Amino acid sequence: MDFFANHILSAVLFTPLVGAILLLLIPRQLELAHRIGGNIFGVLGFLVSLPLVVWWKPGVEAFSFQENFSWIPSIGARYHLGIDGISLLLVMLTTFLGMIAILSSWSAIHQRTKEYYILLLLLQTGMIGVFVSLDFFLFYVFWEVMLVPMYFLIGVWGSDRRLYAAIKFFLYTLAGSVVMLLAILALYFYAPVAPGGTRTFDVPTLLAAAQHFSDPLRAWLFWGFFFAFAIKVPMFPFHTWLPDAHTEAPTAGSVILAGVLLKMGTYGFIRFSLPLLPADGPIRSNIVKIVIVLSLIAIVYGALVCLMQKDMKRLIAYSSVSHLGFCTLGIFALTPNGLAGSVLQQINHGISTGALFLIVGVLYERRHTRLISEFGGLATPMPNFAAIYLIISLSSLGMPLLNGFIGEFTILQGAFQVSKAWAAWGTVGVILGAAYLLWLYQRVMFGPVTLPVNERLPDLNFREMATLVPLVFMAFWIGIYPKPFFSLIEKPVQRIVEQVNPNFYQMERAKLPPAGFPAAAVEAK
Amino acid sequence: MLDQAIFYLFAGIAVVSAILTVTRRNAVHSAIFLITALLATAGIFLQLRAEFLFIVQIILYVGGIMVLFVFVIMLVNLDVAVRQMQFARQKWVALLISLALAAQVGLMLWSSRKVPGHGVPVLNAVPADKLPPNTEAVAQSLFSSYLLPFEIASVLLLVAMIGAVVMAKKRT
Amino acid sequence: MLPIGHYLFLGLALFIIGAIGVVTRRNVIVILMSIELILNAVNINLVAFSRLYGDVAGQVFALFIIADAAAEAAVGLGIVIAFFRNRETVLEDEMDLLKW
Amino acid sequence: MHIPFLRALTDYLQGDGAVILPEIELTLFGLGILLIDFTLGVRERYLNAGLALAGTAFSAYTVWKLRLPVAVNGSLLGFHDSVIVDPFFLFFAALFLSATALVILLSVKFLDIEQEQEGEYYALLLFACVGMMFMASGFDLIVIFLGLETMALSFYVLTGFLRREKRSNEASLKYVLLGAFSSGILAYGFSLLYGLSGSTNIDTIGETLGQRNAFVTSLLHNPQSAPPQFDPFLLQMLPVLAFVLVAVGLFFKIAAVPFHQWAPDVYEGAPTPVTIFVSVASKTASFALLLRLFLVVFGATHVNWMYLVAGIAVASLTWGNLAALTQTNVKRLLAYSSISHVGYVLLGLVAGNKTAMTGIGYYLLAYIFMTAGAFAILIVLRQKGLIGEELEDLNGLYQRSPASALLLLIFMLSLAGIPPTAGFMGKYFIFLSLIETKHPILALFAVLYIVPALYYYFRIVVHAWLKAPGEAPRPVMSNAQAVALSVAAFVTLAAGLYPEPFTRLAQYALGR
Amino acid sequence: MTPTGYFLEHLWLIPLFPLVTAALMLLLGRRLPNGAVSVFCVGSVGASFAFALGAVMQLLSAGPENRAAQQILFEWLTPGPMLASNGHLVRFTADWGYLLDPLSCVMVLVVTGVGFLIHIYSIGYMGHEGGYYRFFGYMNLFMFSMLTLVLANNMLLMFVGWEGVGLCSYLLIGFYFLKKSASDAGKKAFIVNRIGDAGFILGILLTAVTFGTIRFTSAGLADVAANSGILQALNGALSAQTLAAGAPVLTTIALLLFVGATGKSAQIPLYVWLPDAMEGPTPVSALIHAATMVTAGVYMVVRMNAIYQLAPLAMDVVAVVGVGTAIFAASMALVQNDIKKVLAYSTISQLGYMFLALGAGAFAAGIFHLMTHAFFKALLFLGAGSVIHAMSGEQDIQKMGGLWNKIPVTAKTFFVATLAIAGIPPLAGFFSKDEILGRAYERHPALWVVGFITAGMTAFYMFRLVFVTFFGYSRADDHAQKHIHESPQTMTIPLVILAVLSVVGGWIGWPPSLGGSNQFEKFLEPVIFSAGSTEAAPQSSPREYLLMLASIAIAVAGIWLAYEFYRAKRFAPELIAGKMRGFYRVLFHKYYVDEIYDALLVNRTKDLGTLLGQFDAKVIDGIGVDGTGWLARFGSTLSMWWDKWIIDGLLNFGAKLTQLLSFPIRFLQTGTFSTYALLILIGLAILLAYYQQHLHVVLRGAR
Repeated sequence: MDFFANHILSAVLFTPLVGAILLLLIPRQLELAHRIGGNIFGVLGFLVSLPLVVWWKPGVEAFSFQENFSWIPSIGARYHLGIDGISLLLVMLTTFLGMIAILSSWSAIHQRTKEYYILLLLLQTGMIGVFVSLDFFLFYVFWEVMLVPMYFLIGVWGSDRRLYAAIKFFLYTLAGSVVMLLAILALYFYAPVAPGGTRTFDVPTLLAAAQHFSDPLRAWLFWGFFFAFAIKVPMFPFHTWLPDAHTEAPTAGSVILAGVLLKMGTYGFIRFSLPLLPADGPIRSNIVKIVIVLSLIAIVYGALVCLMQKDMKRLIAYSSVSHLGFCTLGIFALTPNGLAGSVLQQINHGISTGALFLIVGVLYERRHTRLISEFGGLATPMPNFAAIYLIISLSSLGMPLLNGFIGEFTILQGAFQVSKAWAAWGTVGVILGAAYLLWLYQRVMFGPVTLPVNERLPDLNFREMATLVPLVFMAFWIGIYPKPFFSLIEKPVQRIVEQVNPNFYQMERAKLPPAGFPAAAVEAK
Repeated sequence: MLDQAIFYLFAGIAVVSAILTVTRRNAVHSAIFLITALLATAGIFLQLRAEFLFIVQIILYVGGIMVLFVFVIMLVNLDVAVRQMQFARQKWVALLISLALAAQVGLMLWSSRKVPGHGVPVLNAVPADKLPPNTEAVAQSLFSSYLLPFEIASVLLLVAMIGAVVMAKKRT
Repeated sequence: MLPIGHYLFLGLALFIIGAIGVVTRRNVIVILMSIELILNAVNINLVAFSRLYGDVAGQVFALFIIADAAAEAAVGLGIVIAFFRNRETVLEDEMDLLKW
Repeated sequence: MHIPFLRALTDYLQGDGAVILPEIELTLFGLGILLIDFTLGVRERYLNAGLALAGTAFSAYTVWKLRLPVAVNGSLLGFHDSVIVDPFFLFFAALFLSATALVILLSVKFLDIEQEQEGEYYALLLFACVGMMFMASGFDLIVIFLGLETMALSFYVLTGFLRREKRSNEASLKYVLLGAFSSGILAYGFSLLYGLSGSTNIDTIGETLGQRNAFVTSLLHNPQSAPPQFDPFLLQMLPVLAFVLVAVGLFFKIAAVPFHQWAPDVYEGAPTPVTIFVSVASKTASFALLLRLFLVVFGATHVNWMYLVAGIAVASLTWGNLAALTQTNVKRLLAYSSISHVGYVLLGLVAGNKTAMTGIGYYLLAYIFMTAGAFAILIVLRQKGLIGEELEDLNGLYQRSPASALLLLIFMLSLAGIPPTAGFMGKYFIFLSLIETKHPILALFAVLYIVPALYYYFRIVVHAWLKAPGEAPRPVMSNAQAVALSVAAFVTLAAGLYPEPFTRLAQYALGR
Repeated sequence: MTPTGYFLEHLWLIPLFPLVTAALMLLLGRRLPNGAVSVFCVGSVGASFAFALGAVMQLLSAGPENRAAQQILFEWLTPGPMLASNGHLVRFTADWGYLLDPLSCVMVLVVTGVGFLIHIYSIGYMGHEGGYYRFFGYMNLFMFSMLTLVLANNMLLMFVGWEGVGLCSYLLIGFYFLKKSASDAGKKAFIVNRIGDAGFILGILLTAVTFGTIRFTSAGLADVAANSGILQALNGALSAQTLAAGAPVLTTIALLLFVGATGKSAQIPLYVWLPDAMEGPTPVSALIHAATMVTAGVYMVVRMNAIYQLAPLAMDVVAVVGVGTAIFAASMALVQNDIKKVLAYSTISQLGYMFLALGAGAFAAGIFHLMTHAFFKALLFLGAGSVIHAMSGEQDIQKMGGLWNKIPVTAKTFFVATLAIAGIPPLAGFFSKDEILGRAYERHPALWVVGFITAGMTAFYMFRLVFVTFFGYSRADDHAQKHIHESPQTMTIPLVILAVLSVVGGWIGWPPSLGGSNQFEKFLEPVIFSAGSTEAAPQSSPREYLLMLASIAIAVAGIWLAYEFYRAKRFAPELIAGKMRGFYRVLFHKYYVDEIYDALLVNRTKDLGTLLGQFDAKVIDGIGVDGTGWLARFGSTLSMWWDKWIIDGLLNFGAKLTQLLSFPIRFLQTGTFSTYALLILIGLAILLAYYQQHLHVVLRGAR
């Protein structure tokens, strides 16, 4: 038990891997065994990650549950794990969505079941690894490893243009990450070495060292990392792999893709890119301007493109572009609210969009098409489905008391403190979000049943409920009582802002008036 | 003086017959001219006081290799080959490029003649009478400092032998 | 001996002629002969230098190069024969099975 | 013992013989194979393979023992300094031996299928290995040249070993003609080197060239120090000529653009085990030689020829990667990919610092095993009546034989340089060295070429994993093949997951 | 001392009741019998009405100066420190708390009271509809949101209610979701509102950074200093001279919030959704689109009146927009034939009145009119519903007529409501409208003129409605004729109660000039910010009487005109319509505003979407991705056919050259081997040349 407590992160990281290896040993004929085994390990992965929350204490040091073992001493790469509030949330999201994704594919997958579950579990390990590793080398390894199972998930179990989509996804991401590799190496090389000491890939050390780099160098490093993350997020000009990948991927694949993979980009921005920003000055302000403008374009652009989509999955994919635009906007506002909102919005997006993909998956399993025109009036045959779908749409379009609103509002607040115009553009996205999501909902659910095929569609069965209801629950929780989440990420966010944007805290460092000011105002009345 | 005469004589023969070697349509003629060129080279060796090599050149090349060539030429039916075109269709470009290369290298050698000793460390050769008796010297170094190459050469020749046998062996 | 330049030029001439043979002839046997010419050029260089330095290392090298020439010729001709058996030709541009 | 012969023998083996003992053993085993081959019936021919394996094993053991004296006194010289045994040699010898062993293991069944189960084949393998070892250990131009030729000749023959195969004949004929031509060029360069230094010992040559270079630089700084006819530029003429000739000869052997064009044809035409041997062993040996010469002989002028090599490297990367994109024959595709790998290693040579050397060592090590593995899959595919070299032949390999499909995936990932595989680590060191030596643009080139590379490697993967199987038979893996494959896969993965020992090894060999 | 008491401490129960029943309905309502559904839902609303009453009573027990009860349940949104515009760092919090002060008293009573009546009415009206449980579930959800809106103690929570009511209106408009027009209308309503909401959010954000808090006031809190409100912060800023009246930031806030108000309260330019919203069931129109939701904007502006009063410019905008909307909508109402459409436009116009009042600084009057309007407009809608019910679903008044005796209760109550809205004393409408007009005059006579004309138009179209619907001979087809019947009691009783309210409801605001003491205004006094200069100027009473008479006169005139047209038929309206056909058509097509919006905004947006989608497919993918792929493939083909194209090209060139030099050349295909060999030579040459040149540069330092 004590051992478990000391190696909790490794346990979380490798549980799915163990599962994959065990499934490897089961002969492929026993499809049911694979299904059950896969689900067991999906749930197990989540359960194992629960202690992280239970034992979590906002520690004084930046990262908790650290594990640090020697791996490749000759180049200074170590097996160094650790999480702060942000990564904790993302890890939980990963295990949670992973469990749901695995459950969701019970009846969707009929061929190569064995490999399917193995790959899902491998993917799980890869993604968790990205979020927990505190060693650049380890991080990069996980970052790349995770591509392969995703490639196969799309390529084997995807729909018609899967090969194109899969390789597009792979090449796009790879192109970004190899540049990141260079940036990592440069960081590794330019970081000063203690006399007699060896070079290291340790993330905190290197990022601390980066603070003393010259501005141009930091700018170069920033751009080096930027492409990898921007492609992953994806930001505006690099987003075109996303619709294809989403559209072709199997449901679970899309859920993971939208729910977790995209977050790697934003996570990378928060964890690595921000500390590399040059010190306050023209270079930095230019960089921030560029990124922000890209985010705003993404917000409006993605929303607008959604309006013309004929394919549900494609529409949702583009909506992800818009939502992730919010996340990046919040990140590069460099204010506590923006960052906190962005982190929360990542979780929200994982929940809402994941659920949306599940919903499309439900329809796809019944009709084997994703064309909006193929549906219509489904509210009559499938009332429960209609209800859940409505709630999810609302959460995605930022209805108060649902998760989306909290994130968007906080982000807008964070951006507003820097520039009113940014927030104003953001609200355009909010408006359009309502437009395309409700329009989609209306076209799919409302009106008379247009096609005879749709008249007899069965409503959600128990398993599908089991996949969707937890997400709905989470949506309401975050929407109504987000305080625990905020308190979780407050410390790390503050740490980051203090590091990146120190003069934010310059003003009134000493006292934080509770709310409203000046305190004198009260007796002035 | 005599040296020069000998050198230019043999050099001229060598070059001319080399040219003829690569230009004759008939492979047999090429072989003949190759032999001539090799013999001329042997003459150059002699002029360079390398008697042993002179002998080896004549015996091994002229006696051995060329016989092999002629033998093979006879083996592959010749008359067909002669009637076919003898030069690749790119010959002019090839010629152009080769000559360009020749000019390039030649220029390098020519320009480096300004440097004392033509760019080679020693300025002028050891006088001929100071030279050790050639064959002994060769034997000396061959079996002392170049013993290992000698051993490797045996392996090399063995490989060549096996190879020739494997390749030329009638198919089983 | 004459200034080393003479020998260098002679070697160069033979080398280039051999090269020309290699790149212009179609008959692989003649191509092999041209290669012999190239090796011969090398020998001239070596012997000239060895004369210049007054040590026999160059001559020994030349000796081994002759041996190598012999070996190459043997193997090469053997391969030519094998090729000829299969293809009834000795023209290099009829080696056209393997191409882009 | 009082038998003088034995006394002599033991003396010899304590003295000079010690440094060439591995080669001696291999040669003896080769001769042994040739001897017993006649006595063996057609059914027992596989014993040759056993014998050859034993030979490599003995030789490997000797190499392993040799590390002790090397550890004691840096390096061992023998035969009047014409051969050296140092970590460099030990490392490469180990590589050659393991490559040879892999090839032997993979050859047995293949030759049975081809009905060419001959003793000479294995003998030639061993002799080729001997040649390579002399290339790595030779410290004298003559030794090096002879070693090179021994290897080359064996390869010419091995390439044409399937005498009934038209493509095999053709490949070997092209190979022998071009090879002879290139070694002619190399020999010409060697002759100039000899002329420049009056010695065939590469150490001496290196010193002389170094002095000349120093003299030239001193001339540059104070031109008055020497009579005017000592023009620094003209002084470098012959060295330049020598360098370029030698370089071209070696670039040809490692198949760097634009001297690469024999490689695809030979790879495609040669029997697949020999393809492995050519692409893996001969390339590594040529690299060993290239490193030795460039660092020892031309080390002084590194700054001068650095960019020349860089140009060759970028050309190889570009051409290799682009040409591979549209190949349909797997062997040919891998040939072009191997050309691009040459580009990466040469980039390491451009950087030329400690990291780069480690990287080159690591890269070659990884390259041997992953390439061997990739080709080995094709050998496994080779069945009676199925060549199995086209991409279509791989279709549905996953359904036909999941294990080999998985291995194929691993090798492809490693070749493309995706962690955690050996290929990535090799690239890692190269990139790092480029950054350390301030060549960011080159580094960017090198890194971005991973993307097209992944594309064509995954064309293979797509055929093996995502395409429906035709009526092709299920490939059956012989034990020897299984052993070879698992060794290759193990190294590929181990060197990616736990690179520490391999890194140390590479550093031990080159990183100094 | 702050008022206390059970009800005040359990304010949160008021919205909770409907929420619980709503959840119940939506989760397992399908399994419940209609009876149970109605008991639960109507009961819950009744309960919250009762609690609201109790709470108000306990509040009234306190003295006027500290009539405010506020309780914070928990901190809802705490995103951490926020950088306020004055350079302070504040720990921004939006708490989940309820505030009951005179203003919210009025609202909560109106909402729960009218809502309760409408719920009762719905039992009868929706009795035969499918999805009964769904309807009541949505209605209760709406009640919850509306109560959250009016009881919220901070802007963000108010926004929650704000969005909630929007959502419910979306669901309820689209209640007959099988009708495309219905779901379209719902969508339209939601999205148009969303545009307003964008402004609202920005307003909230600006308020937050300006004042560091979004709590309305700290009044009624235990620890006032700890968590102050906008009011306190504003005062502090004023006293600290960091803010002055008319400061641009205040104007911006006011205008942004007003954008939100125009959306929710259907003012120009965002009113277009309301007429379409009539697709919903009539009780919905009564509750949401007449009595409660659409007045949210008014309520919000009054809530923030402190800021508005310090932003005169914004006040002007509000007034102008209000009065403009009033007359605009009224003019459209003149010619409508759909009974509910007429009421819808009249609603818009009345809302315009309210905003006119607010703009004129008469916040109390605005709220007063809001309340009375809630009474009679709800009554009108319910009456209309009853008519439609009687006419078995017919909504076109041209197909009605002569209903006066057939459905007496409906007709009479409807008539009362009509009188009230027309502003005939002493009915409720008179007092509120008259006060508004009076204050408008003080603000600017022009405002008064427009409002005055609008009053006349109102009287006209309302009576037109009455006459055409209830009098004359019936124009309905006989199938409908047979079914005409008075509605059940569940529907008529609310009508009667509302009728009574429409009569007496206005008396609490009996103006001093008529011997009354405007209790209502006094009651609202505490919540109206008094720092501003807008002191109610002592008005010379003769002018007040004049204005009063004038408004009565115009109302009567309107009624008379309507009588002449539609009852006595002395002139045929067709003639008028014929005389100014163009104008008539414009009116009839509601000024083509919808069409214009579609043409200018909606379709263009969709086109943009299509365009950008194309951009993705063609440009980014086309050039960016596939382009590079193509390049790579091209490059590979290039190098693949290097032999053929480059070498051979070279050869051919050489051949041509030599041909020109008249050398006979025979064309044969290239020899691969010699090509390779030649390439080696070329490479050799190139390397030599390069290296030589390089050294030349290095050693001769030249070129």
